[in-house]
Amino acid sequence: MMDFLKRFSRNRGAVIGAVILITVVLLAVLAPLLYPESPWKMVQRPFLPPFSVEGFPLGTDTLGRDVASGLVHGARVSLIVGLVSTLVALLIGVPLGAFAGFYGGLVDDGAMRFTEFFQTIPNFALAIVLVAIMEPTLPTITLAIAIVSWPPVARLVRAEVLSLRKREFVDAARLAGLSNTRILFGHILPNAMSPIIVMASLMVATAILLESSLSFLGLGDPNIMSWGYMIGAARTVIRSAWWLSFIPGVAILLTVLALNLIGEGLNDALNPRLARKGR
Amino acid sequence: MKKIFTTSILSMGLAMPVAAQDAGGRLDIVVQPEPPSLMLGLVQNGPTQLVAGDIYESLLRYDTDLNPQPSLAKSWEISDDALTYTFKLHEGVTWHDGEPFTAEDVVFSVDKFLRETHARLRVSLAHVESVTAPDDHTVVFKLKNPFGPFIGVFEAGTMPMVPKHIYEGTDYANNPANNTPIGTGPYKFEAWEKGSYIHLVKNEDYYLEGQPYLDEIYYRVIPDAAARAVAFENGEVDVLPGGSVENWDVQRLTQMDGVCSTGQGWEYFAPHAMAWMNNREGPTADTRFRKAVMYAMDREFVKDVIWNGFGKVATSPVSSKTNFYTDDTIMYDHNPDKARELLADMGYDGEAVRILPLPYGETWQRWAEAMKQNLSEVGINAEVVATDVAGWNQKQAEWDFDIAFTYLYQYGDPALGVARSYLSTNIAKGSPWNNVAGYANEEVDAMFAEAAVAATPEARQEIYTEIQQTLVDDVPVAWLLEIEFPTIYRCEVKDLVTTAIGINDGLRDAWIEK
Amino acid sequence: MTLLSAIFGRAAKAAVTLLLIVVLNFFLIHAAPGDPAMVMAGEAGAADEQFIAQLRERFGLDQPLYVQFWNYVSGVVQLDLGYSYRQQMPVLDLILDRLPATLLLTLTAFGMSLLLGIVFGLAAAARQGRWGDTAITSMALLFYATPLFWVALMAVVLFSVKLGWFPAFGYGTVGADLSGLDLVLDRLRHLFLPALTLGLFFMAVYLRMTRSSVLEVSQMDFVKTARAKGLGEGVIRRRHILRNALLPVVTLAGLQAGQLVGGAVLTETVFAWPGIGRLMFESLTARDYNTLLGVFLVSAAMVIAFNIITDIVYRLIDPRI
Amino acid sequence: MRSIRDWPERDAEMEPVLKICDLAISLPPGADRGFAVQNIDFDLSAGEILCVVGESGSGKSMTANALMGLLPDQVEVARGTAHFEGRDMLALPDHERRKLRGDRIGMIFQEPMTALNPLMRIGDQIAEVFEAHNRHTPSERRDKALALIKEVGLPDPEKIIRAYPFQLSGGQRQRAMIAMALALDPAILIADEPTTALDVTTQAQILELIKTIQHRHGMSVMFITHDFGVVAEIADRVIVMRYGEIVEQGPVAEVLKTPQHAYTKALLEAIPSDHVPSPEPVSGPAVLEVRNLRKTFVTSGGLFRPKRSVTAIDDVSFSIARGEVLGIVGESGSGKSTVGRAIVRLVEADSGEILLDGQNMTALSADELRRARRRVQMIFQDPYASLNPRKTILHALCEGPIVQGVSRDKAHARARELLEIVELDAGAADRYPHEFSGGQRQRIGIARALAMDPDLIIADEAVSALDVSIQAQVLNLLRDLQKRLHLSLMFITHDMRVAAQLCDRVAVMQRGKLVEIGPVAEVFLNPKAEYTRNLLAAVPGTDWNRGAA
Repeated sequence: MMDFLKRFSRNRGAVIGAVILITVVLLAVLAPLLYPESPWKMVQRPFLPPFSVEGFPLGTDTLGRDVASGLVHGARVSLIVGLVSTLVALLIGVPLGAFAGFYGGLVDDGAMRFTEFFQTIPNFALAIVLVAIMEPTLPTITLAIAIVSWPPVARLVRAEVLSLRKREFVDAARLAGLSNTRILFGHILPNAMSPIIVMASLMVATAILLESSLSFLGLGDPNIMSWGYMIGAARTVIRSAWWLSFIPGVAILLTVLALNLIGEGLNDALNPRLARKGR
Repeated sequence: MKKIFTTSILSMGLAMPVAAQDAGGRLDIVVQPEPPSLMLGLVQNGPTQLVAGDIYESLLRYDTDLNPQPSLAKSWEISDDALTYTFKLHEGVTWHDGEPFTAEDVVFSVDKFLRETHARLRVSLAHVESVTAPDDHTVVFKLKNPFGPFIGVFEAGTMPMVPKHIYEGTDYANNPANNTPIGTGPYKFEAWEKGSYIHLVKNEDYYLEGQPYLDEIYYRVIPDAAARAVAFENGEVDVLPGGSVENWDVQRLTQMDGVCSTGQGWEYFAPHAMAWMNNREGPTADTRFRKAVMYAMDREFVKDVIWNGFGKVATSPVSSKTNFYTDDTIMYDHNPDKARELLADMGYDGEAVRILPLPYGETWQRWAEAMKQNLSEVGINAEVVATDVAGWNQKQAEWDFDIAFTYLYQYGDPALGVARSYLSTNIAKGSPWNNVAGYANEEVDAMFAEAAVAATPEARQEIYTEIQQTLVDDVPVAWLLEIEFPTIYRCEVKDLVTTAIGINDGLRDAWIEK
Repeated sequence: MTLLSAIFGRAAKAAVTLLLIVVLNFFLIHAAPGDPAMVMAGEAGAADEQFIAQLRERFGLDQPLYVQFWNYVSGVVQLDLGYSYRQQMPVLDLILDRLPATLLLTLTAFGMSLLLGIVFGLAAAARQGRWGDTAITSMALLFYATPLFWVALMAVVLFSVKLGWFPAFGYGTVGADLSGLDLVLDRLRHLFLPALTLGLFFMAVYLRMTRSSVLEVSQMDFVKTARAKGLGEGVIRRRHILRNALLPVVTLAGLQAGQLVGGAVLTETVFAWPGIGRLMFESLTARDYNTLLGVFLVSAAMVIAFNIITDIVYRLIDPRI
Repeated sequence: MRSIRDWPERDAEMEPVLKICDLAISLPPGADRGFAVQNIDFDLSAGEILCVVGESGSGKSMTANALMGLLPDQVEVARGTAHFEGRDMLALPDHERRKLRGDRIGMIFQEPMTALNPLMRIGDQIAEVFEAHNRHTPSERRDKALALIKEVGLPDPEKIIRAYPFQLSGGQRQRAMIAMALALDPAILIADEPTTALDVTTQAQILELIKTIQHRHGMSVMFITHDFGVVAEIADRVIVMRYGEIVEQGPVAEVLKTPQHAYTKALLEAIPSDHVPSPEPVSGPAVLEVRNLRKTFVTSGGLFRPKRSVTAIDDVSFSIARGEVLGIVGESGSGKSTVGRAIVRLVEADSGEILLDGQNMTALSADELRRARRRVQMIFQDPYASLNPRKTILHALCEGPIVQGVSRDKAHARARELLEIVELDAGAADRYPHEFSGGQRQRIGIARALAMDPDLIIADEAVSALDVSIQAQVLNLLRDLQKRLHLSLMFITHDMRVAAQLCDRVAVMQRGKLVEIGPVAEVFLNPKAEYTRNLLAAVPGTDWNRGAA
């Protein structure tokens, strides 16, 4: 573990990413303390630019709501959507990829056809349709994002399992009389964890982007303040109040950037052999 | 009483600045969203009428005070018993394909075509006993009973004239000619680049000498509101019809040099924003709750911030622009304390209330958010339901809402545009345009029936005043705002809006100053 | 296993996939609340039950779902994608109308992102660890992390409104009646911002992939062999490293095709680009079932075509397959 | 094959082609030592073959790469000179060195599979050498390439020139590499373990080719290898390296016969000698009996790829007595490993019977098989892949027994005991595989097999991946254990000498068939099958070794 932290901290970008992400997480967690009032509350004149009025460092939006409050509360939504949808995508993709890679043959064929099928439908289009059908609420958006994000996981896990199952320690486990499930979950998957973790960190980032894109198209949960919503709502006033789309845009950018940097850091730290090549 | 109007008087009146209009030029107008079809006889939504209003015409137009004006009919007469309407048609009018336009076309359009396809007109046609064409240029409508609003239905969107020689005996909806609409209007259909623009060109054979003035019109499809604003700024488009940019941009754009705007051209429709409140079940079934909602809402804030000061807070089911409006009703001001009192009185238990916003852009979305915030500030547990156009219609038609935003046109007369929302006979699942709230009051039913057929305007006014007083006290729906959709255009465009229907009535009179 | 038979095989598989997509989407879409009659009634501003019933009958929505399904599928098998009652024309015509715009946009974005991604990726790899590398990879990361629509908005404000270099939207200057070179230039000017917006993200993806792939290939034995032959670094990079490094990039590009086509929905909406992405979103809101299904079918076919193209490219580069 | 003694004497006073003085190569900070090599002084004379021998990590390849200017990033020449044709190569600017590479000095590498660009035709890769040095016109280049392909003995040159590397066998690729290195008739050829990855018969051919070419062109060859057999076969002079330094150098006969340095002696002793013992035949009941085993691999390449089938096991029958060690030898692709894996049912045989103490293993259901698996265990080839990197050694040793129903405490106790048996510290139990060296891991692998208390152990190339000195230790351990615990062992190897050391009987396999089986002395000294004879003849350094024994 110490070793891992040391390798991780050797990557300057990863440390920056971690600092940003921790800040975002802190803001999200502390949102109710920092801004106990609802972010929807209309508190001041609309369209206040940042730093123009004491107490509203980021100004107010089209209805006079505090942008800073929205940003902080929005962080919670973005992070929750990112994390939960990634988790769900992993829950679909990992077992599917694992079984496909491990059992091969018809199982593999079936699973991969299924995966390809989902990869053939343009993912954003599918997400839009799913959200429209289920009606946009936080759970449905999260689910829709998960449904369009799992295929790469399945592919990755399958490839990892395919290469791992030929390793001799798997043969050894088999000779020890272990059952297939025990070999798969006890020996193979733990060894596939590091690429999965790296991919997951990137998927969280992608999910945040997807959520914001959906919100932008008006397919967000209207009861929940999210960054994508803030941009979408400010899009029509971009000419007169550019900062209203700029600020949440930067928030998304920084968070996604942080997750990517962390992903790279994890990659370096978890796969030291590749790291030497990559850096 | 006999009313006779002649072309000569009226065209003189209209062409007041006798200064010669400059002919020629091209106008680019935003149309949003892209119309599904240009066949006005089949589809009557806003975008369709915006474009097709140049192609199709009806017998009359209406000035901004809702007085009838000649269009295809050069004069008309209403018998003293108010049962016979006789129209004299212009002579020498031809369809865009060169066929002559005659009274037979009018009879076909009204009695055959529109009776089958036009839901809104069908309501008025129920009062019509017969439509006949004694000669090629005379049409006679005979009514079963006096029907005050009838003179108001001869507008292109309500009663468009369609060519008999093309549609008679065909399956109207699937007639291939629907893709190349043929009317009698000042502009002819030229091309439709789906997703991009609709191109109309001047009708050289138009029956009014020298008109129209413009050479061509491009209706531009630009799906994103911000992009539409940019397009106007860049000079790509010359006219932004009402509602085509978000309100926040309206102010900015109208402040630009050489940009003019007008709020006129909506008098006929008089869009009346309101929120259905489900009278059948949930907290909204309680009048006290509905009143609390009225007091909780800060409608002035909405007008000032969300609508940028455009419009007027609605005080009654009838728009102040429509005939028979009265301000002698209870006034609901923004009074959260009163709202809380009412809620306490009814013993509101915090049951969640679902607000269904109107899925027509950011303005409406913000409005729903503001309402939710207003309601929650007086202790109402409200949440906004996310939905799109289809879902919104479906939920209204299925009564699956507590509060639902909408806006309705008044069509110049309470009998056409108001009564439909409150008549208990008009409660039926399956349509978003009837008495969706489910308000049922026999007295009101009776009064509306009486008012529609009352002989004189004075008599009608009396009944309508009483209706308004009753309704405002019962608050079956929350009236929100008399919407004003300013039309924004470059100042060199003249006579863009000359009627109560605005640019939806066609650009017959518009010209560009050189 | 000639190229031709491989393509044929892919096409056969693709047909099955497409049929499945039709089936899935058919039921998905019909599960959405509301139907086209409802939407049109809503838009009409007035409608009684008779009107809505008429519409439903006209659209064939009064029939049981399985009948509708059967009608649709048997049509699709004969390449008849049905009729769009909303747009009043056959879906196939409607889509063919819009398809060129989408193809132009996605292919340009794809080509541009691939080209720039590879060029910058190579440049970064060549400067590995130095500031040039850091600058390029940071830029890539930035593009990678920025929401597409936000880039679009900012690009419009900057390039179109402030600088006035490029039109903010549209497919061409309307009514300008251009021809020849002028038409091409006009189209290109309109194409620039949307293609840039759509392409930036993918450029970042390909850049990162190219860079790491080049670095990996550079460690391979045959590169050492090439050096041992006395070849110059330029030749080694061009002839030995690049081609081998491109293989994973091509694979990735194929896998990303779905995302590219999906991204077109956003781009086309913001830039008023009259393609099928926008058509999809509009038909979804209008519940224009046939059109929506048609768009899904065609865009899935596009993804498959992209995959086949990348496959062919892969085969052209790699003799082993 | 000729013995070293027949090799013509050379003029020792000959002017060196290459003179290396005080070479030192520094490693990046954080490496396990500061210098890859240091204090390197040696000459390469004209027309001689100089072998540089050492185990992995001795710095022998690093030296060659430094000469070529092909050191990896961050690894640099710290000091020293290398005089070649009047100039110090190490001091030359990059572009001058580039001119030397491929022109005056050619080089070939160990892995023929990866040393050629997979996307380029062989002919182009050869012609590229001319292009790199601006020689000849394109059509001449092609002709020259053809001639070179002929010279290195590749069949059907017209076809080869258009072929891609994947269409060639390992030996053919190595020939193509040699053709490239020869293209401009260099003064020096550096060969970095060029035969290590090849089968023994192919190795013999390539060695022969290098000798012939060296003779014909009068080049100097610097030949890097870890195999003293190869040294004996090819070298004029030898340099022995350890830990980055030269420990001994001299004419081959001297070094092999009378090694001076202790390390050289140890290395030479560690080589399994060709002295074939004649162990007592082991009699008794058969623990394993294999009857008419067959296995054909069919690659279903998908819809449009033609099916290809490879017969891996072709009607193989044999038996192993309790307490006996049966060697299975053969080249790669002979099916020897498949036989091993088929017995433990990691591969399902198509037909035939595998009787373990009379019980037919092939007839077991999945469940029965899981329980029966205990009875046959394997020791694997790759010490780095055979242990799960995420599990402790204790876990590796106990998981099997626990699954088979042994109590946790008992299993743990037994594990510690076994670690002692394989001569590892008992504290090793709680550590992870990456903390151990290759040899130690192989011991753990043995302990793991023993933990299951099996009736038969199959060792599949169990020592092939190890350096020669480690190999000797592990082999000794295996032999000890076998004797002590009276183990039945099936020992699969490609290395005839290793087989000779350990086995009671030997079976020789070729292309899936068992060509010969018998007591070890009989098979090695009196081979009946022609294939066995070829195989034995191809073992490098046979003559020297036999002489030494």
